[in-house]
Amino acid sequence: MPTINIIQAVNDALRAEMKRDDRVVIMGEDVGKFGGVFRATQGLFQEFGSDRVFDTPLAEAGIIGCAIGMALYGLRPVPEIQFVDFIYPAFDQIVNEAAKMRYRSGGQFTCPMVIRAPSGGGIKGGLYHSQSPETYFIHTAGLKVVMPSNPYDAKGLLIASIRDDNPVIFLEPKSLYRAARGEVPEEVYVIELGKAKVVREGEDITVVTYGAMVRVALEAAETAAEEDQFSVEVIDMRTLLPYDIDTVIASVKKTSRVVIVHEAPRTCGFGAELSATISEKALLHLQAPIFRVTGFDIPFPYTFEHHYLPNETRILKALRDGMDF
Amino acid sequence: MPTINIIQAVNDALRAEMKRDDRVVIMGEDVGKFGGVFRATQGLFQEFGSDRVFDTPLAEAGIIGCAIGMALYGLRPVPEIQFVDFIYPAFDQIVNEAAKMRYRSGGQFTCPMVIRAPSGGGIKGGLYHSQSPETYFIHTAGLKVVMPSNPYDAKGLLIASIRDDNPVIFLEPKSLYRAARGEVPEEVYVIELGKAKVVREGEDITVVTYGAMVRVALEAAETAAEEDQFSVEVIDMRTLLPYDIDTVIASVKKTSRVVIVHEAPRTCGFGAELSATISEKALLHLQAPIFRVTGFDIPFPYTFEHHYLPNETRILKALRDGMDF
Amino acid sequence: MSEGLVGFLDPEGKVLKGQKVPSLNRKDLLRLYRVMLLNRRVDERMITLQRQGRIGFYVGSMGEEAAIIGSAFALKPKDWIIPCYRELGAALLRGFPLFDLCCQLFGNEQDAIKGRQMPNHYASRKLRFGSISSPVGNQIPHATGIGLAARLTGSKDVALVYFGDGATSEGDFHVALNFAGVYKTSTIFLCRNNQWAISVPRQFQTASRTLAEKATAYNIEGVEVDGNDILAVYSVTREAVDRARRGEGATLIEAVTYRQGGHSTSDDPRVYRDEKEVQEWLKKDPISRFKSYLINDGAWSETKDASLEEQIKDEIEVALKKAEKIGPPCIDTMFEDVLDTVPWNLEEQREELRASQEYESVQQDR
Amino acid sequence: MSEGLVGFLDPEGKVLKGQKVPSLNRKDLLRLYRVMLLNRRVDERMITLQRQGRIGFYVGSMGEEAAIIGSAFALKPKDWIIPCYRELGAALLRGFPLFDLCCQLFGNEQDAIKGRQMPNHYASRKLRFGSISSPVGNQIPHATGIGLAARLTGSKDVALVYFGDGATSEGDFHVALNFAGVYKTSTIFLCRNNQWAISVPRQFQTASRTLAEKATAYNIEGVEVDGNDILAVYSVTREAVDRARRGEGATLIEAVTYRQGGHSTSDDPRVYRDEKEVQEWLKKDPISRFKSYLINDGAWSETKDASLEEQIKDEIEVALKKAEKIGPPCIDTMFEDVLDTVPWNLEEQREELRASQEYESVQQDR
Ligand SMILES: Cc1ncc(C[n+]2csc(CCOP(=O)(O)OP(=O)(O)O)c2C)c(N)n1
Ligand SMILES: Cc1ncc(C[n+]2csc(CCOP(=O)(O)OP(=O)(O)O)c2C)c(N)n1
Ligand SMILES: [Mg+2]
Ligand SMILES: [Mg+2]
Repeated sequence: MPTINIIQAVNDALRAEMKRDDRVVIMGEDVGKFGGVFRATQGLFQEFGSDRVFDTPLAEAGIIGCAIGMALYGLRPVPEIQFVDFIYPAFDQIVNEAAKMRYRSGGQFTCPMVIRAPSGGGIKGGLYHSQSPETYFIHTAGLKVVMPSNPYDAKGLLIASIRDDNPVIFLEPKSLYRAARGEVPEEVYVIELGKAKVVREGEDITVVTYGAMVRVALEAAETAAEEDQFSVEVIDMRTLLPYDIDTVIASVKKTSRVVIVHEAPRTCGFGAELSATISEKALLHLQAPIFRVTGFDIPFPYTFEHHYLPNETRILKALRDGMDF
Repeated sequence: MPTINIIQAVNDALRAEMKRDDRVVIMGEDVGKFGGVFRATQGLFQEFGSDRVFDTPLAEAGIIGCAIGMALYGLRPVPEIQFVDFIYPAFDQIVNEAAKMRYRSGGQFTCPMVIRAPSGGGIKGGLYHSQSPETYFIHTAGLKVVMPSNPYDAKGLLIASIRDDNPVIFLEPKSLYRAARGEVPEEVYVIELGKAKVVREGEDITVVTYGAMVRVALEAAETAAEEDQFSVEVIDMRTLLPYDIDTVIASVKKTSRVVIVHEAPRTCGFGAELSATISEKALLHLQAPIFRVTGFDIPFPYTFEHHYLPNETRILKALRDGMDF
Repeated sequence: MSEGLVGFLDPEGKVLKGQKVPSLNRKDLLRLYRVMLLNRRVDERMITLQRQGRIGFYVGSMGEEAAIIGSAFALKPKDWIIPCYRELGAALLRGFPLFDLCCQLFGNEQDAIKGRQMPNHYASRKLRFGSISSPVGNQIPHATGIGLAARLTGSKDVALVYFGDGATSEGDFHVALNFAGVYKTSTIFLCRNNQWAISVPRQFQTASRTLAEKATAYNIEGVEVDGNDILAVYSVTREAVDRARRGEGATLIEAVTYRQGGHSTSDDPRVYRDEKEVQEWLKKDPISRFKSYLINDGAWSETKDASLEEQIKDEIEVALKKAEKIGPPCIDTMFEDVLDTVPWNLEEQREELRASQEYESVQQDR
Repeated sequence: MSEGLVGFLDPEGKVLKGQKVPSLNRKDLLRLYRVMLLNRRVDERMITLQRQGRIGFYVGSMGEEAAIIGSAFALKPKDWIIPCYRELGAALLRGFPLFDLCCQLFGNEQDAIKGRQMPNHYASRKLRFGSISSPVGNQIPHATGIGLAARLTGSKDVALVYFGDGATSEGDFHVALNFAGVYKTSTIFLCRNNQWAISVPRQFQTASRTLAEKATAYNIEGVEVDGNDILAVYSVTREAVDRARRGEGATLIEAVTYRQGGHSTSDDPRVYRDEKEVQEWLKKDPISRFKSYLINDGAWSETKDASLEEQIKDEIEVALKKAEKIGPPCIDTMFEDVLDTVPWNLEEQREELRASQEYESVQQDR
């Protein structure tokens, strides 16, 4: 099995699905000849031609608005938003149109499409190349929201997203694009949406996280095992909407302690939902308050990006606080 | 003291601030000669002229984008978005520009403005005239978010918002526009932002809510008092960001049981944040799980609007479940 | 960009000097007339119904029937229509049943969209008539996307999208036309310039001399047509459709017309607009103009008209009566179609609602 | 809409037949030249710095100096500049200190924006030079708002906003120009058409013949100017400013120019564009052209030029050296300026961060 990174896994998945299904069409700023600013679509224009992979004018509302029309017509567009920080001009198209099309038409019209966008911090991008806006989409009924943490999942989840009949926001942790490497089968495979994965089994406390924070959580878990001799279970949510409540609750019932970790700002972040729901469903199993280790409620800063992002120390501290409670 | 409704209170506040401060300018679709589709700006065009109150072309991004420029220049724009459901074309201007202007310029530039918008259901408006999107703004650092539940608060909060130096999203519960009436002083007064109000004192269980749900919660509280002989404290949050944690926690410590009520969809709604934060700060005081009574995670439906909206029964049931736990 | 307003008929329905009307056979002419009249009578009836409190809301298209029906008539059934909210005429022309309309207005159990939207927000996949939504202008890029998808897949289908003068101000208008220009999509942008966006008159919407000339900015065709002259509207749309099918790209058509009524049943235009203006435009009414043309032409008569009126009235009453009897959809449907399958959170919430309803009835029985 | 491209100088800096250059005194001419050269040398230096890993990112404006500096020169100091991210020249012309620039590039403690943004995203309230942000085009409506506010308050201030050819595709471009047309705001829309939006060439950005002609859609003035001819850019902008001050409304200026370098230091244009095209445009370089003009005119010489080069080099090194020594801002500043005061949640989070840092150092001491 070749060892590849997330960008290559994304590229792989796109190529595979374009081969399998000629309704799949890629569009976005600089995705054509250039292959995308992160090179996720590299070689696809050359392989599939300008009717399947094409550059768009610089207008996110146009990209998503057109993609909706294309999906209505029967295509399977996979638009790229160059950075998720620039998705807001298309926000109306996503939340008022794509997300509500099936419902409002009584199921007559649907918008299957995958909106791919690099997300999150860690590349010294400051306010506008680092945002983690998943809450905006998780709060929007009618969407699915997916975020892989490694190349294997990236490929399987992206293929599943393209085959899914709903509009999917596919967030790619850009700090891991080249940093996360792993073995990925050359064959096509699917990772079912809506299923979390226990990426580290543990008995004493559960970390619920996703995206780039999975690695950081795993490191903290290792340290805790070595230095403190307690055992941390780490759950990678993978799909954020609809999310896998069963896996989370099963783990909480086992460990009875929870730390939630994400890059996005805290207030009304996905951690809030997880915390509230865990309390609703498993309050009597909890032996400690649920801790949230998250980005702060500020715009994403440039110089202090590594103070903004949850790091091993902050997670470890929460784990120990949770254990000591 | 005259008895007026929320529309009149809003109109009152706007007039008072326009008289006091000639930097205050009103703009929006149909707000001029017509006085707004809900008549909130009625008479202001006639009184202050077209340089202070004017209709805009039909483009929310233009309304907010221009208002930002006007605020940078030194005016105090109070743009109206006709229904908050139509705010999304301006989403980028709000979250990427207005909310981040102060931070990203190191405090050099600011965007004081109040974006007024009718919000919520109850008028048979279906998917696009009923939304409660406050989460999108509560999750956005750099904004304040305000929502009154009665005419007295509407006037005082709106005046405070106009005088505030930050961009404020001022959500008006449209189902109460004419339905909620109350005594309102003719004089100018201010209700400090960031302060919740205990609108009903109680000992046994706390309801945290805001906007149109305050009334419904109060009715449920009365019923509980009569039929079940337990005493419900009801908190009207009034400001949703930054919200008044002290009032909430003080009440929870007293009652040790909590029900959160809002119209907005549940997943990542403001209730999730309240629930998570209450658990973090007062877990050991809680005698029951925190219950959320909210709109469902679906687009706002037309025929079943009254099944979608939290009603007295659903709140009462949660109160009793909370008490019985 | 074509120059000047295209028009064939004068307000009395006489062919203007030097103009040649498109050659349509009598059957088609009468079909057009019938749909126009039906559209008008449905609008009037439903506005009354709203006043009686039997439906919650209604948006009529009085005065704009020629712009709507004439343009839709230029399409083939396989072509797509992406509507705004005033294009009942286009739906009726395609065969959207009055009964289905009424069910939608009541939001009842037979409503194809399951009572989910406000009145006038119907949809018909079968008729390739898009799903109406309320946000102004955000449907326009969808038609660009459809026109693009057609081109990419080698089909000859075109998309016709409707919107008002107000919608030209939205960013979505701009991006839609710009993409259409770049990709030469098979899209017809039909702007019903009815002079008003609720209370805002056309001249405060944009400073441009005409709306059609905005086409220049995208290097697509722009045409200004007398929107109260159904033959002229049909003719320019037909040309645009033919151009699109030949792969020559998109067209912006400005149909100059007038919103005779209020914006919707929630609106009272007397507050903001001059009754004299309305009276002037009533003289140019598209239906009476076309009727005169047909009578002048020998294709129609007052007697026939009277019996058509009767027929239409009956049709409407039959549909209404049948629809009004039908109850609401099953409450469970409220949780369906959010996604293709019902996720766990909605299953739970459906149970929660059921439980609260049972609870309510138990409470009431106490 | 004016017809044709305005230009005074040929690529060798000779005045074109039949053209009259604007009468500027020598001091102004040399000031313009100085700022252009400074701009170019700063860009080159900072790109090297980025390659050395001493700053994280840089966006240069090589080739576009005439478009940027010529237009800014048409303003009074009280007028507003709303920048995109390539207008260092306009900031320098206004007196933005090199030291301040360097502090921003390092995001250090003396950075006026407290290390919060990527390099090149400075702001100066004092200079009425707006806060740079990254999203393309969303600054354009701000300039409409400023131009409108000026009009509403009876001031003669104008706003000049910069953006690229790519930005004309965004909805915000459309709404900004449309509002400007309706309200006749005192706004100059300066489009640097540098032929590329990252890898997307101008002709795939929009099908319109020129970008200037998009002005028609809003009934504002539209002018196309040789963006590599600083005197022509100054002249058309000056006319636009005068028109605005007379209350005659907004102007769209398309400055036709070229992005000689990569989009930014993150980009490698060789992957997508033809080196021949670059070479053609290098012949039209705005700085060497203006230098030739000045030398022809007797206002400048190679000797003076050499000493100016030295001066500039020193200036840059001094500023750089001083700035590079300064440490990062105080971490607490991270939580300031979100709102006018620090709310409770940020106070808690500040404490949380402090606690975790203490925790970390305790851990390390263990
Ligand atoms: C994005 C958005 N903003 C505002 C509204 C409220 N609104 C509904 S219709 C309308 C006027 C539309 O005018 P126009 O486009 O000319 O269409 P017409 O109603 O005249 O057919 C407005 C402002 C809306 N529905 N959507
Ligand atoms: C809304 C938005 N979309 C995408 C981007 C990514 N991006 C940054 S610059 C750029 C190209 C801009 O081209 P143009 O407007 O011509 O300006 P230029 O860089 O050529 O000066 C793109 C696509 C962005 N910053 N903002
Ligand atoms: Mg109109
Ligand atoms: Mg460019």
